[in-house]
Amino acid sequence: MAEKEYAYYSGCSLEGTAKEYDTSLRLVMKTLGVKLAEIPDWSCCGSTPAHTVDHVFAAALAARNLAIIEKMNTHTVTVPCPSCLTVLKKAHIGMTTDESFKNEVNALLDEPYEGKVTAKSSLQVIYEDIGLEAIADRVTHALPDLKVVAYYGCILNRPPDIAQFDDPENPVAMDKVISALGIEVLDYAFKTECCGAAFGVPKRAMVNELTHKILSMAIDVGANCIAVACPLCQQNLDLRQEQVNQTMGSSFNIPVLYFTQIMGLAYGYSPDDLEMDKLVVGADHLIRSRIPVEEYRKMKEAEAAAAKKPAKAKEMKEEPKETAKAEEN
Amino acid sequence: MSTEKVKEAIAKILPDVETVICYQQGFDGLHTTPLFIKIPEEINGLIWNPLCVQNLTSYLPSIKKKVGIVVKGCDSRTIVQYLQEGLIDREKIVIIGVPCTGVVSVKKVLREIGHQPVAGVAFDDNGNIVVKTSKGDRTLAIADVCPDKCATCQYPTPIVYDYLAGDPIKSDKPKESVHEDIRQFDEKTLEEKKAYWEKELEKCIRCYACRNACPMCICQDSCIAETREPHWISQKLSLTEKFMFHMIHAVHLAGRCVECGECERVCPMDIPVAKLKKKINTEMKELFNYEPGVDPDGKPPMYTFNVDEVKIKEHKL
Amino acid sequence: MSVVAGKELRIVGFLCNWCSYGGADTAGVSRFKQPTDLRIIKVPCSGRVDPLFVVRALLTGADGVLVSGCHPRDCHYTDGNFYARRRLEMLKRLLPFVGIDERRFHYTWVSASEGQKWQQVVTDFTNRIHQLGPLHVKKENEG
Amino acid sequence: MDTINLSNKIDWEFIEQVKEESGQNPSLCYQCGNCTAGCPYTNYFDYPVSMVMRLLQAGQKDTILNSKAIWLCATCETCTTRCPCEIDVAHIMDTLRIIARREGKVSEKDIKLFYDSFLDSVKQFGRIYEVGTLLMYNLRSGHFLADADLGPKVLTRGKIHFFPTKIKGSDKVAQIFERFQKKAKRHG
Amino acid sequence: MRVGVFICHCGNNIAGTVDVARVAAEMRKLPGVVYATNYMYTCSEPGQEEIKQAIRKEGLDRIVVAACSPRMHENTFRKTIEKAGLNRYFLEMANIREHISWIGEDKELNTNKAIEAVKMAVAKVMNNKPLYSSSFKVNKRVLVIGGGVAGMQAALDCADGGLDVVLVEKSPSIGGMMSRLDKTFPTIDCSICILGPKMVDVVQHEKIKLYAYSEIDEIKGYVGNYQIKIRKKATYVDWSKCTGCGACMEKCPTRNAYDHFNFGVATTRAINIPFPQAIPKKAKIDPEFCRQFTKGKCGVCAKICPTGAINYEMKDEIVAEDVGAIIVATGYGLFDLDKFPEYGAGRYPDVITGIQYERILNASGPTSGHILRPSDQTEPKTVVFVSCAGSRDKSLGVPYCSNFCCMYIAKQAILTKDHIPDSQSYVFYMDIRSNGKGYDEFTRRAQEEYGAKYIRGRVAKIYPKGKKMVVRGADTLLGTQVEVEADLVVLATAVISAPGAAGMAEKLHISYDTFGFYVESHPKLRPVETNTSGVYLAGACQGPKDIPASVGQGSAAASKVLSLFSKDMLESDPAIAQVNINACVGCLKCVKTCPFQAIKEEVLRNGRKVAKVIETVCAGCGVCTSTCPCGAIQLQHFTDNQLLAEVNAICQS
Repeated sequence: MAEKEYAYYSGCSLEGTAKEYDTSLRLVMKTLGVKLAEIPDWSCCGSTPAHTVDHVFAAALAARNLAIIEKMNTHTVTVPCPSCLTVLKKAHIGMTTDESFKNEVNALLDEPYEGKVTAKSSLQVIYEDIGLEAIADRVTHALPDLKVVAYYGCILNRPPDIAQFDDPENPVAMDKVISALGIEVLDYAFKTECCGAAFGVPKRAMVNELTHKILSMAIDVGANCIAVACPLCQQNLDLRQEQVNQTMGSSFNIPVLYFTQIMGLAYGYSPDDLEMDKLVVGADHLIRSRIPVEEYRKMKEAEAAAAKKPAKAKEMKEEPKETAKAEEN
Repeated sequence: MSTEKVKEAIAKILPDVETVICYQQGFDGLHTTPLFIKIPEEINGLIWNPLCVQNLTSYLPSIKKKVGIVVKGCDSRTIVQYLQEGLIDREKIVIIGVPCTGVVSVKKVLREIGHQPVAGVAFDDNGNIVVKTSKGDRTLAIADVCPDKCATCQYPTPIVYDYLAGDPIKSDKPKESVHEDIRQFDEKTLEEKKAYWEKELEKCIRCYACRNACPMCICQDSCIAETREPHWISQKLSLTEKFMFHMIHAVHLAGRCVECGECERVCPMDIPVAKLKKKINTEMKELFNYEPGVDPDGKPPMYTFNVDEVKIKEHKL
Repeated sequence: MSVVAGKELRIVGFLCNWCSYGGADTAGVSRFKQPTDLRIIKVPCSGRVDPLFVVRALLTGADGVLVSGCHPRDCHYTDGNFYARRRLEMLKRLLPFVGIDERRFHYTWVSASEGQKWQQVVTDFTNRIHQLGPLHVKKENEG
Repeated sequence: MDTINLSNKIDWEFIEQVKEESGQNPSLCYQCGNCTAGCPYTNYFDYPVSMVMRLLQAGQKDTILNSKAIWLCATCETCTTRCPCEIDVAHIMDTLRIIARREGKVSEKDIKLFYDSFLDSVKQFGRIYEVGTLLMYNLRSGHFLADADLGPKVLTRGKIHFFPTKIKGSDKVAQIFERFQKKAKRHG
Repeated sequence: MRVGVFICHCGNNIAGTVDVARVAAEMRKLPGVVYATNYMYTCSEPGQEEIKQAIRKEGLDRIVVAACSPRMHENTFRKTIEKAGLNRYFLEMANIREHISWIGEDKELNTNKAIEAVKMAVAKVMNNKPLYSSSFKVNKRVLVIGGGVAGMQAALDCADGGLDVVLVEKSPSIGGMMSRLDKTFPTIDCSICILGPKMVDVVQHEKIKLYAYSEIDEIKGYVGNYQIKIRKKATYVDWSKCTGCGACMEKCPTRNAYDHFNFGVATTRAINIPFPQAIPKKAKIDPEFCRQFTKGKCGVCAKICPTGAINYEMKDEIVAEDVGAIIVATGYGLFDLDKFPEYGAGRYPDVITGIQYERILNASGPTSGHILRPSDQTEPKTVVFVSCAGSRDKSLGVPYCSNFCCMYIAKQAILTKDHIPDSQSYVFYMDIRSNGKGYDEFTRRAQEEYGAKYIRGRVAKIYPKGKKMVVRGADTLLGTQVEVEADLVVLATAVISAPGAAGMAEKLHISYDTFGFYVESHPKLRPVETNTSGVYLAGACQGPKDIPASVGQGSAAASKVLSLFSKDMLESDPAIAQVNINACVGCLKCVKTCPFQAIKEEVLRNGRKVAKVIETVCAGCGVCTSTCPCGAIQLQHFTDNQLLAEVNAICQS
């Protein structure tokens, strides 16, 4: 298979608080045969704060990076952070659909952006470009204890006109990716509820409440692990869990993993490789059940064989019963 | 040379047909003119050489009886197109096809020899035409004095025939070359193109020779260029009316022009009238993958449609 | 003079009776404001529009020509607009070859209920023609 | 509540301004309330989103620009995604913040300060330097211990660098700031 | 030639933005125009009188009326000039209202445009020729497509009026949506109790020939003479033998077949009679579920059937019917739950649609009229109704109001309280639309007497929490977010056009709007006519409509057909193609392109081939005229010369 290549815009968070997202993503991409090309001297996309200043200014901070990517070999950039992704895509769409906006933005830049870059979230690349089959092919380990809910956060799929990926109300890409690893994924109604991370610092009471809602819904459906694709969500749900417990009187202790960390576990990387130690709420108890797929299969077969005989007898008994019942009616 | 083979073929079919249409020597060695053979004795009048340029098939739609006809590859396209349009009955035509390596443009030769009277013409074995005039012999490579259509000819062997006088020849011209001139012309700016046509069409004297020579101009006396019912154009000799006439000719030939080049051959004013039709042909090829006169079972694209047109995209404002 | 100098250009519209003429009526009934340049000729079907009408108009004084019919598949006469689509597309591709900007000729589909779309089509096409300016195919040689 | 005299208290210019800058037409809103219904922050807003839209339709400039709601919006795009009238509501909120900032009306000082600290870091280093941003924010806001409880957790796990990464082109990024400020000044 | 021009003010409609006097004055300058005037209301009785007077006094032989759209009044003025002795085709209209005065604001530009428009009309009328209709026989049978309440009403009225009716219904029973409803608003009448007798009338009427479980395959012809091909879909049960005893259904071992009649609230057998009152009461096999088809063996029903009616080899059958008019009553469709991902997109069993709830309420429904929620068959105590689930939602492509949801929600809230007295209903709404007789009182009763809580706002999200469904919405009047923990949620899903509506319109050559609803001839004055003569509309195929409106339209369409058939002969439109045999060169390209096969080859006595138009078949599209290279075939009233005259009038002035 020819190696796929993408420009890689990690974003500021992945250099700091979300280092483990960066590390695990790089490992997973390597396993899947994807080359991530570094973007020379990239800068911050401007994120939400820039958008409170001016539309053109905000687009310019993002477009500086797009202009750099445009000069690279590949014109497709993959972005793990949904916030960066939205900002880059908004700038791109604004500049490619409105000529005067483009000119205004380019006036603030040293190198103009011409509009040739396609930005995709890392989840989208894994789900669409690589595909579930290839994802499943590389699994080496089973994680039988994991019961995951996939939490996408508010802006990975929104607004649909910008995201152009998956369903904005009930996205399924992450669910399917994790399912493809052979891991149990539970239906979860709060996949896209906002956790409030953007206000983590200045409005902590508010954020704690929102986070509480999301965590309790996960517990309600029986999950023991939350998978995320956003550094801000992860930080919020994981780091603030204790803060939430204190302010809201709850007792959550549910690990919040990047979906790439979960993939890494299924691909046989060690917890250290995946920097699992950076989690505030540890996941060691879940990882302990990890077992090579081959062994797991044998184990299951043995279990099934043991259960088979009585089950079959039951089946045989039931069938005539049903016909009899049908005739009664 | 295939002359003998053509004669043989004519002799063979003559009992079965009323007339065989072919070529004979014209008023000088450079010109040929149609020959209608009804009895075997007339076969000797036939000539066959690269000066047999006319597209004789134009006679076919108006002839009721069974006839034989001698055609080159290019001429055969007209027959195919007639068949597609139901204008002739295949049963009533016996086709003697002659593979052709290219004909001679009399206009080009005359230009080369400075329009002197021609005393005689000969062809050598190296693909040259030797023109004798009072000022001596002039040897010209046929490839240099052929009509433009021969330079990109894709069908040196007739597409339909009952008898083939000679061995089939395959075209050695690349397919893309056929519409290269159109592509190149299209690259000019709108202003250049407009100026070009204004200059060219201004020359038109509305003699209708192009129309009369065109095998696909089937309207004959009913041509709307000369009626008042309907009154599409006036008889005024203005550029607008000249332009209109040529647009009518082009639009009426849309998806039908077999590129025989007769219109240009006969134009006394040297107007590149075939170009407009060829342009439409390029588009027909692109839009409907249709080429007039090559497939007897084809359907002229303007008289049919697809519910979903793959190549026609809705135009945005 | 047929156009108000400096304000209008000459735009001829061929509208099929069943869909687009009705659409223009709907736009009118709804009072959807439109530029005034367009002059409408009613035809029963877009399939009635001989491409030569368009040529004639462009050669004799129109700066733009608009043809509008029923949406494909919705033709009142079943197939008329299918023929129109082929003929008009052919013309659209021929025009630039003779030096006439193909943007001066537009064909589209507007149904009787699409008053708003009609307003948009007229407004956009008129703006386009104004951007292109007047077309003169050697008027000085007339006469 | 005061009676609003609609004859002279509708700020038509403001409506036009928002329309122009956001590219959205507030008249499309028919007040179904779907934005409010889905907004995760409604509980903290002084005016729910649908009310902000209504105030905008009524041209109540001061009320809007002084509201907390426009600063508490996190641009989570839920409203935009669900609006049946296809209004990009989040973008309108964005625009209202921009106008408020321009007019020096900031009802949520902390949020603005946080944003400013963030942007300062971008201007200085080209990227976000998380410790610096937090410290700067704490200094400016006077909340010296904001999220201090989280500090040890973060630090012990090596999640934050103590030193900023400064990119080579940080001056180029700073230039974007400067050009923008110049342009903003020119346009008053 | 003496042309008279009449410019209408249309009150202020035209005169407000067009200087009509100036238009008239300009017209007087035109060669050929001998008379031009302007008048307040040209279409009025005195206005028409003035035209007639002028024709007589001034000896006018061609008339141009500049007024509203010819689609409005062309016929009026044609009759006017005919009364004054002129051929009706010597009239041209210039549309200076819809196309000019109503859409342009600048009076000077409008006036100039009007002058031009009238000039064009004058140029055309001078090229007009007298045309004469011929008459043809009418086949006085009518086809009604769709056996819902509107179609049934139309069929009964036509049949009672003495016409032979062919009624085609695509599902196995007539009755349509109404047969699924429990009660009707605002009277709370039992729906099937009032519809049932009508259904029986239909099947027993000697003038009505019913094709149930059949679809229209092909429609050819024109008003007075349509040829219809009807596809009788294979039921795998010989209906001539089936007595409707239901033995097969009882014994059928497949119990999980999708129940179309109950909208999937319950399942049914692979062989089934859709509901007890079905008409015809005959069984049919659903091969998607039947084991004989899916597994190749079973045969239980064939063994059990006392009359040996089962035939697994049955194939679709095509039958031909000739009729003179068609009434289209194909009804509507409903949005599926999958349109609402934020409401679970069908993942949550206790979020259902209004029509499904209707089946749950119904005594002959799957729960025998006990309200039990689908997930666990328990009685819901809190029921939330969400109106406008898709309606008035541009983002879902349904910007229009679905017309009757407000009313049936009120009804369902009332019925819920009736069934479960200790229940509480909540209704999320944007506006309450209840503008029929007794309707508003009804929605008030739901609130005042039955205690339904009406909450003004949309619902943003529905999600499960334990056994409850949490409905999160807004109360815009309170200005807050609100949540209801519900046992059952009912979505009033949007009314959309019937599946296949567009395809049917194409077969009928009628137009439909962006949403697939059929377009009437005139929104005010010709509400059941279409632009294709002989085709009429009834019921919700034209737009969302409640029962009384549908029934009313059914009757209206029937009366249109009865009046059409009151004459034995119809007049043909003479604006058809005509061949000038002197100019025709016999290339017969027109034969190839004619959409109606209305042109054939004719051999003249001298042996020359020419084209010949079959007058009764030609529909007047003019495709032939633009195909003919020599202009020999001309569509009358839209000839090359007539259209060229218009082009020249604009381009060469």
